[in-house]
Amino acid sequence: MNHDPYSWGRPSDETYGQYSDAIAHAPSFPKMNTQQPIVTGTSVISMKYNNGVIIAADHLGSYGSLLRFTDIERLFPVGKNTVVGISGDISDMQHIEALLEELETENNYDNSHADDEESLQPSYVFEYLATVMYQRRSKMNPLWNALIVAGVEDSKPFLKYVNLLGVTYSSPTLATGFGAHLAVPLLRRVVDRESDVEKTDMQTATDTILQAMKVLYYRDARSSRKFSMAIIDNDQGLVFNKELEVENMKWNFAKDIKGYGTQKV
Amino acid sequence: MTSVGTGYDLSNSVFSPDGRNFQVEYAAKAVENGATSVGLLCEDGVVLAVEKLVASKLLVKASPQNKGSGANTKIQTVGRHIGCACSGLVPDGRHLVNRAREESQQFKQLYKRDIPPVALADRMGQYVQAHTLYNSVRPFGVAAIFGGVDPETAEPHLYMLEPSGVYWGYRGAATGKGRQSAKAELEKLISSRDDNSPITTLEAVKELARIIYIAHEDNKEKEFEVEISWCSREHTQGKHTLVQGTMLEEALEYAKSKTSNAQDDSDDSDADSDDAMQD
Amino acid sequence: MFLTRSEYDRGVSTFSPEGRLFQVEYSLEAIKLGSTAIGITTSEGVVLGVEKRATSPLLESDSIEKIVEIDRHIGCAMSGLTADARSMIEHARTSAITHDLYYDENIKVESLTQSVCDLALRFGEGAAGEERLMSRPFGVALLIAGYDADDGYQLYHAEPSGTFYRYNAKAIGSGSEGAQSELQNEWHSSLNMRDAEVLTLKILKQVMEEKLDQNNVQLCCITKDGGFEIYDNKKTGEIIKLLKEKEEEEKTQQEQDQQQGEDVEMS
Amino acid sequence: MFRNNYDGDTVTFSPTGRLFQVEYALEAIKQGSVTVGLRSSKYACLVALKRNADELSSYQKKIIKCDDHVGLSLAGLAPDARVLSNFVRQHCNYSKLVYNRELSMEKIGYLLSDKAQKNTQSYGGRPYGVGLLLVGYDKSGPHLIEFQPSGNILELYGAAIGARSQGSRTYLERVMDDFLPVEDATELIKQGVEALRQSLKDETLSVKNLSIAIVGEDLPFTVYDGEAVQPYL
Amino acid sequence: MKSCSGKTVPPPPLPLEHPSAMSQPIEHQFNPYSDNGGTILGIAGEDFAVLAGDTRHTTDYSINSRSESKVFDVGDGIVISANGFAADSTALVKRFRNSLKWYHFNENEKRLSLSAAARNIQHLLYGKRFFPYYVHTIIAGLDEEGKGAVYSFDPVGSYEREQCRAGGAAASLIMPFLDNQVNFKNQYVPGTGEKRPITYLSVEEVVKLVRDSFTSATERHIHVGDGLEILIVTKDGVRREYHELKRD
Amino acid sequence: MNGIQVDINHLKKGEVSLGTSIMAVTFDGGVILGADSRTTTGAYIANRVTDKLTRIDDKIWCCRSGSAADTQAVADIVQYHLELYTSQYGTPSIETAAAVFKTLTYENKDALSAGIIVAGYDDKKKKGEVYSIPLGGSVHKQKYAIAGSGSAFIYGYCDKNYRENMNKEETVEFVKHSLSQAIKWDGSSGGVIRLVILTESGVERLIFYPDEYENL
Repeated sequence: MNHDPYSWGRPSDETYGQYSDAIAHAPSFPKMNTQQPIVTGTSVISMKYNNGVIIAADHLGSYGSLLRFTDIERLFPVGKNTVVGISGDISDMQHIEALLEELETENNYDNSHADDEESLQPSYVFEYLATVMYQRRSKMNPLWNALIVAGVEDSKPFLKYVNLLGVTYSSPTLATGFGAHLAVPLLRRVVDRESDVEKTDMQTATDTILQAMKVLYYRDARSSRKFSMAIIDNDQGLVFNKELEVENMKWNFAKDIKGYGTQKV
Repeated sequence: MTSVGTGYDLSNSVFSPDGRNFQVEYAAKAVENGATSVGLLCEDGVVLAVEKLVASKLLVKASPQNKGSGANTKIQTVGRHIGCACSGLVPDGRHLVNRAREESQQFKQLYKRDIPPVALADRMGQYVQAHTLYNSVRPFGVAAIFGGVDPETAEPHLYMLEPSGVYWGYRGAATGKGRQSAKAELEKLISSRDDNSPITTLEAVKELARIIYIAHEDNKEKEFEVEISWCSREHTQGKHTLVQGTMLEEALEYAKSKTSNAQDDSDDSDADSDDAMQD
Repeated sequence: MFLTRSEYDRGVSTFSPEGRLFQVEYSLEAIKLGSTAIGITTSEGVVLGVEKRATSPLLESDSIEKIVEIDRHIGCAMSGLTADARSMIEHARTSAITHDLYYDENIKVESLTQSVCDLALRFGEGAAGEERLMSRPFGVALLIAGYDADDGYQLYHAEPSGTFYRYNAKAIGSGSEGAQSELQNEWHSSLNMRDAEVLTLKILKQVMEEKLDQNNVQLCCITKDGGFEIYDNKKTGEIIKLLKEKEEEEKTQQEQDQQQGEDVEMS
Repeated sequence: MFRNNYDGDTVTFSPTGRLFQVEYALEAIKQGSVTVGLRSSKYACLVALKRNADELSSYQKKIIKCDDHVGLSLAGLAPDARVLSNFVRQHCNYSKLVYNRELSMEKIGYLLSDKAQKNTQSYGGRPYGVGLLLVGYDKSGPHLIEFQPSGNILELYGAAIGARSQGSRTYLERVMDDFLPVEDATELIKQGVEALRQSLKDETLSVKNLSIAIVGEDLPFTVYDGEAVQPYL
Repeated sequence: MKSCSGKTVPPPPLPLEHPSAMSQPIEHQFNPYSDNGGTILGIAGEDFAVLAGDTRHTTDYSINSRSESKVFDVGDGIVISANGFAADSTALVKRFRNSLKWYHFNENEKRLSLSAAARNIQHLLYGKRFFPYYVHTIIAGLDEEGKGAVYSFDPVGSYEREQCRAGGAAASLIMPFLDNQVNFKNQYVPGTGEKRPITYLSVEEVVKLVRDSFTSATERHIHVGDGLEILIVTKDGVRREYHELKRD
Repeated sequence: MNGIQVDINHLKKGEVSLGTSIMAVTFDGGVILGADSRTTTGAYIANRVTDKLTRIDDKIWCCRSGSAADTQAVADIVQYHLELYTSQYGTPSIETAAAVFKTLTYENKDALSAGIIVAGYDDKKKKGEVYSIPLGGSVHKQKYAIAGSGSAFIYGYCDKNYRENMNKEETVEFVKHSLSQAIKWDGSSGGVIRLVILTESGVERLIFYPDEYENL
């Protein structure tokens, strides 16, 4: 209940939010916010396995069709058992990176258990990011990204997705952007149901992710050969490899392809 | 204090005819009655230590279960790399550090680097000084010693900020009830060293524990604990960290052995109501 | 005593050395100057009764409103600076209909009382951290009576300090001390509505300076089915008649007792 | 006539560096009825004596739930406790909504401390006139925190505040080693009730005036009132 | 959004003006909504109510997740689901849970009745009348007399108590089937031409209807499938059933 | 996130644009910034001897591309911030300068069209650093950076010819060659080639006229 008599008989702020007088002070031009991404990062792909999760993303920052920046890291470790993978606009990604850093700093404040019981967990990081993403979209000023939060919480793999609309979902395999179309079917061949996670070991999962990264490099025109892969394992903790490249590609069959139909020479 | 009771000491922001700002002096009194804090600038970092008076047997104390610290922590962190130890009104110290954290965050947002201790000292000095200018607020009843390693230059810095808003850089700083003996010890320690054998943080941890023990001697009847934290270039990668576990135990052992003649373990658990705000 | 008090009784936000807030305590005194109001709960309903002190024969006694409806299921009686009560009542009514608007149900009597008390607190920080609204506490107390499905018939006493207690029977105002001890003697859980009405008037009569009639008292009741209802003069008159009969009865009974030569202790 | 000039507001230090208004606020706690808190390695519990205005009135609520994992008991000005408990509720709620995280007891303590401190440094307000005992169970186990109007917070194994609470405190100190390892919730409550008894004067504990709350790992914060406290009398 | 005629039409797009000084108009369109598919269904029985939803979560032609629950037991014997734009759905359910929590604080742990919940949700929805939650909301539970109840809401808060209601992607496929099977529309007593009298269905019958509805919808709608979660509210509490649906 | 189209031309009518070729290159002992000198309004060359290399601090400079007005305003504000910084905390790092640029361009990305390269020589670290801040306001630390409309034509050339640890003379040649190619193929770039060399010893300016660079 609001005790200010002025507000009695009006719609309550709790339910309807504060009355906005913005319309009365509206400028003659509307304010415009991010309506398109500029420098962008492509897919992030990820999957669960029986003792953790794997997440991977390449190093490219595209500027339209120009492959402008080739050494961008898009996987960000938070705390000891969380990695956030970010695709979409790179300036917004850097903004999120700063938010995550603040989140970590603040978690250490007034927290004598910051290193163990009260350390940051993937679900905390995810809920925070999801809240930020949804709030920004609701202000019509989105952070133009799709994120995957991967980690291990209470010894169980954690994997969730949120995008610029604030839409969230969870699945044993997740990918953003192009990866949702190209990689997910490949990943689902190994892990389709939650019950498949139990049957999949780290090696199988790693192989599957590497395979998917290769296909993405074959088929995504905005992808790069270099990529990073992070494994968050319940026993080994975070294993972060930033120096990977797509390997063992098959191009040889190209020599047998001649013309586009009946041509033989 | 000649002008006490003449009315010029009743309000903040008022000068007495002899040009003093009494409320600030009174605030300093709160600091002088508070538990002792010390800080030492070392070759490779800084070390802070505080005396924690144990007002009651029922307080959750440092124990192996809570990793030698855990509950009722007094030394606080600003950003990742600066530590702050306060003497005086403990809640005021929290207010101060909360503000410092805001400054640190704001600095980092704009300049993309951790705030250097000198910049923090400057900004906090302004904030504390502003609390001596208005009669709608009171000055801070704390003195804060803070220090850390500037990540950009890798140099250690130590500052002490007082209720008036004045701050200076120190090689060794002490404030609170036992400041006199603590200062004397710090001076002895620093003058015993020269450039060829600079004091290291590892040594300082032990020495500060000892100094807290000595500073506590005027206040013997009260039970106490020592809390120590450090920022070391090598040992903590510049991060501000509480000294815990065996390292803390060793430091306390050292302190006790050096002051053994004056050690007594009598508990006195009655909280002193006059000191309710102090600790 | 008075001297030490006077130093700490100016501001609403100054503690005395014993940790008391005198301004708030003084506001409670204001109620003791007000006319008496009584509330009694029974298993069938709640009765509220007030003394209507007409300060002048020229005053239209009907216009003295010391019992008001808050919602169909809640009514309240007041004592003290009744002017202060107006904004509390408006607030209470707003709370009640707001709750109805947002939840399509009657507000609980306790919640309503809490809401009124939260307003009373606003000489300081609000319960949800809102800014301070007034520079002094209210000088009025309310007896809030009502019915809800969860807790049945209830009677609350809301003080200017922002605290409230639930009562089986409560008297406030100038005659409250005598009235309350009378209630403590007379109240029991098997009272019916008629008993409560008569008891209310009986006690009012004892503490009123004027002679009690249907013009200088007012009664109301809240029942589950009938809701809030103020008694008209006729109905009040009937109860007064009943009270008189009862008194007569008791008198004769007493006389008989005395005639029997037994010691009777007056209460 | 002695006249203390330094105790009229919260923005004036006395010549010895004291804040009298804050100290007076601490006195307000002693006006309230006693409440006791204690914790073992598994549970934390509150026990409180409720007061009533007179025979026909109900008893004043002493224990307030703030979230599934935390609650508090109060001694002093009840309306101030309402403000503070709502504050704790809001922050617990915010933490849950934004971080999907139960607010740790340590952070709750510091939040209260910071809120109370504000009231002691600027003109026009007053310190809160209430002391609180907060119990909760978070990821690092059970906790008991005492909050004072000065903004001081203490984490304790056992605490008692309110009228004549010294008796309870002395008792708790004496039996501390007994209740710390207690594994059974009922046992801990019994110790709490016994501690509370040490602070009683004329009152006798009954189902009407005793209020109990407990919280633990698999036990969300639960308040026992009325008949539910019968087993502990 | 329901219009007075009862037709469902989407909310108008938010107009964004462009400064005329621009050499050419630039598309400044950020569409804050998307459709995440899925369908939900609530049916009230005599002393029970069910609320069911599939677990497929989609964007366009992609299946984002095969196992995303969208029907929730929020306590007090209330189950809720908001189907449509998933972010709004999550936000609405979160706010309702929150509202429920504060109701318990403020009303002394009182149980929130289903009718009160419905009114509360109306205000949550209508509060965003000009930037609506793009969802079809259904809640189910028992009313004060212990009878099964289902309330359904349009995106801006218009609500109604009903015997049954389907929402989301396959609502138009399921609803006519329910009209026929729950409310016995177009059913006649054989030989007489009289309408078949309406009787309550048992839990078993209702669960069968629900499963049939979803298997059929899965066949005919690409945004429905994978899994079916049914929450059943009785006086004893809320029970959950899960059944596989086709994953193609 | 469907088709990505980058609109670098959302200029207002009549707005002066730095359709540009700019670059900055680190080398052994310092950093070199380079730019053409053409400013256009549509197809009209509003200024043919523009200086697009702007001083922010003694040894922190930037190359500006995009709207002339926007980039000048941003550069001025950054300069103000860094002056304030210097007076309080001493010389800022190049990263800090880049961060201030980023804050301004990121927070106002809808109002600004500015693609900036920040480059400087760090006297403490004894080396040069280059940060590229493209349109959206992201920051990218690079060994060398190219930007502006003309840069599109020299990505290949630069990638092939850049070497780490070049000396100053080699680097001047590299920049000169790169920009001459950009100017050759980009209609919005032209005029003279300006260079600023930041090293331990200070700031040095060089200028090359069409006659010199066209026939390299």
